[in-house]
Amino acid sequence: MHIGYVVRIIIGTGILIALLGASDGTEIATTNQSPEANLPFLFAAFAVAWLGFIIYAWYLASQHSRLRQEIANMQKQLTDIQDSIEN
Amino acid sequence: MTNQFKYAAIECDNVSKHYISERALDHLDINIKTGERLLVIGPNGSGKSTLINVIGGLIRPTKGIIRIHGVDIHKSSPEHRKTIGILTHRPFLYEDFTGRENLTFFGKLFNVPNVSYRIEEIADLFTIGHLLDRRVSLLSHGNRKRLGMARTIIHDPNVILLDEPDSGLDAHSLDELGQTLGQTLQSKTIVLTSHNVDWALPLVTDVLQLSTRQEALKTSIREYHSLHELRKS
Amino acid sequence: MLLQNRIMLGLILIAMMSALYLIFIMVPTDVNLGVSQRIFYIHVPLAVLSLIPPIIVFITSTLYLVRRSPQWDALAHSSVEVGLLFTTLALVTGSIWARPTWGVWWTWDPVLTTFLILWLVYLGYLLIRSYTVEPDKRARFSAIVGILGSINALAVYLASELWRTIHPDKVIGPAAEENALDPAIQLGILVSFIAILLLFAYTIIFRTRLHSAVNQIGSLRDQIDDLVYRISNK
Amino acid sequence: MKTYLTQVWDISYKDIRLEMRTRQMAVSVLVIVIALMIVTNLAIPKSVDATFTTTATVIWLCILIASFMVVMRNFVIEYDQIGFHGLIMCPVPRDAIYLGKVVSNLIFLLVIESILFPLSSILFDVPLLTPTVTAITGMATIGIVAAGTLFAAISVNTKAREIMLPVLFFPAVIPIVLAAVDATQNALNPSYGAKILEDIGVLAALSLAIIATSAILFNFAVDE
Repeated sequence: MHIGYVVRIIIGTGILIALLGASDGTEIATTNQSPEANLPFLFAAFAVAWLGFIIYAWYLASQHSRLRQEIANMQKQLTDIQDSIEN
Repeated sequence: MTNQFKYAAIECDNVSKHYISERALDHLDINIKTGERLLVIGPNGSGKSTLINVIGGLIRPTKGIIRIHGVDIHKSSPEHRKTIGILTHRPFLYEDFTGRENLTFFGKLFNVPNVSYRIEEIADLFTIGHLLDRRVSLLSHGNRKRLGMARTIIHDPNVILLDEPDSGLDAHSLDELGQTLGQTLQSKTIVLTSHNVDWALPLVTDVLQLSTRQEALKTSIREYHSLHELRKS
Repeated sequence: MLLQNRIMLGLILIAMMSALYLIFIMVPTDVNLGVSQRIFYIHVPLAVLSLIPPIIVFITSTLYLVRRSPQWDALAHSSVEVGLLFTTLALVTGSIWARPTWGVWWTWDPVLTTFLILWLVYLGYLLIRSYTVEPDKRARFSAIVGILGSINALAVYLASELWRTIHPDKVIGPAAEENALDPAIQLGILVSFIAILLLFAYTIIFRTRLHSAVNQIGSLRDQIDDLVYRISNK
Repeated sequence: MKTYLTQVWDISYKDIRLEMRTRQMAVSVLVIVIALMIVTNLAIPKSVDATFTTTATVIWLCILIASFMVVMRNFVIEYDQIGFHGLIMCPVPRDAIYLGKVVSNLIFLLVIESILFPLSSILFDVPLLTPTVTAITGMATIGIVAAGTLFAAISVNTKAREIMLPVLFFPAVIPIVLAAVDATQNALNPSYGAKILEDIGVLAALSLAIIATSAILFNFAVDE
């Protein structure tokens, strides 16, 4: 992975943790409270997981298309040179 | 010792070394017989230094095998390194040590019997006796080179690889080095690179011309001269 | 290749959707922990799968050092990258689970410590790759870091086992006792595990494909160089 | 076997002589470590019941930092002084080079520790100069140095050598540092008794495992 992405991931994780830390005032449901009280946590967990997958998939896809583009360019270059040899 | 005569001293089998953006060596096949002295010439970037480093085992080739006396150097035991002496543009000396300390250290690791005697002997050869007890960091470039040369042959190797041993040497030291290569190391297999072709040609038996575009061309010294005449006329 | 891709993606989609259905609609809410217990359905598969990359890395790195063939290096690198993603997500989801349950975001429990170290080791692995220029050295160095890193993860776990653990017992993992859980919960965990396992396998395979694309570019460049070389010789 | 050990010793003796000649490393590392010790000592609030824990933690933190600097210097010197490729060219097995480096690093660190321990035993008012603490220190230092030497050989070859070493080295020595802090703490505690021998055994086993693995992997690290 390009180092820039690693840095971005670390910064992103940091921001996330900071945001979660900042929201520390959230009421925490104890056994006696209503079962829905911890809904924000459930939402946060799933949001983080899906975001992680999507960002990584997006990164892979963009790399893939970049590489495919490069391969296509080089193949074109190669056939051009071959043509120029034959002529 | 039998290996020494049964096999070529140095054998490069389809050796390529590609750096990330350039090819230093490309499908190089050469055989260097025992006792042969090969001068490697070519423009900058043609892979002269790379060839020396690859044969010496300091750089692993991208493809191909190098055999010294029939043994693949990247698979041989460390003992096999005793047959090789290598001098690159850096002398491989510890700068905070004196010349004598450096030579003693390397001599010990090469298992040279009677190291202190051998050091005196070599110092005489290169007339560096007066420099032996100075720190390497205080020596001039040329003197470091001479000391590096002494380090290269301290263990009396059969195959000697020299990358521009003449650079930075004055006329007198050049003569001295020429004499050493020509007489003292007469029976050794030597590969050397040099930009100073006039100085180096009389010392060698064969010439390898490397070039960035063309295939490497190995010729005996006589063939080289006749080719040279041909090109001139 | 394209068809396989689509089948794989379709499978992942189906598994994901059924996992979501099970997690949010079918599975009963935990009496003690409330809805936050549902985090487990995503946290546990992530955490369990984070433990697979170290094993792959150890094996492939060793194979690389012995055989020196780049495909092992590619596989090791891919699994470290995916491993980093999974470990990060496991740590974050675990932390979000811990806050309502234990009242803290983080605790120095052996399992958590191991995951954090594993995360650091993965980062170190990726850093050494990006800081080493020559491809051969890069592969060798990262293989060494990979081998030691995966041994280290095990050692960290054993070392921190010396202190008492507060991580819940693995009742929800594959080693669960049979009657410990509601069948709906078991089904939920199983389906979401399969969904995330498919995702895991697919990302690793896709990542190694990027490596082979890079290799293809290399060999195309070689071919072009060869042709140019031939032209200039004429 | 005898020649192998001689080779190992020749290499470490060379490092020691180089250091004796310049004395660059030992002095600077010592200054940094003592400063670090003073800072941490002042920063941590004193409470009677936690003295042993604090002392053990501060000492091992200092040793960790010192070992990081020592192993780095020892390889940077090789590359700056341009001797290392000469060393690789010698008919010496790679693991002998590795062990030679480990021995010289170990000697440097033991010298630093022999100043650090009496000093901290005065500053912290804790009896550190006992045979058990010495044994613990020796065993753990071997393991830390063994891992550090391998990682230094790798990171010295990368673009950002000073950054790469701690990134690789610190996570790798966590198990042994944890074990060392724990054992030191126990050794200071008189009621812990003879169980301390078990701790020393664990440390010795860890160090042995690290040194064996690293010696094998070093062959690949310097294979040009």
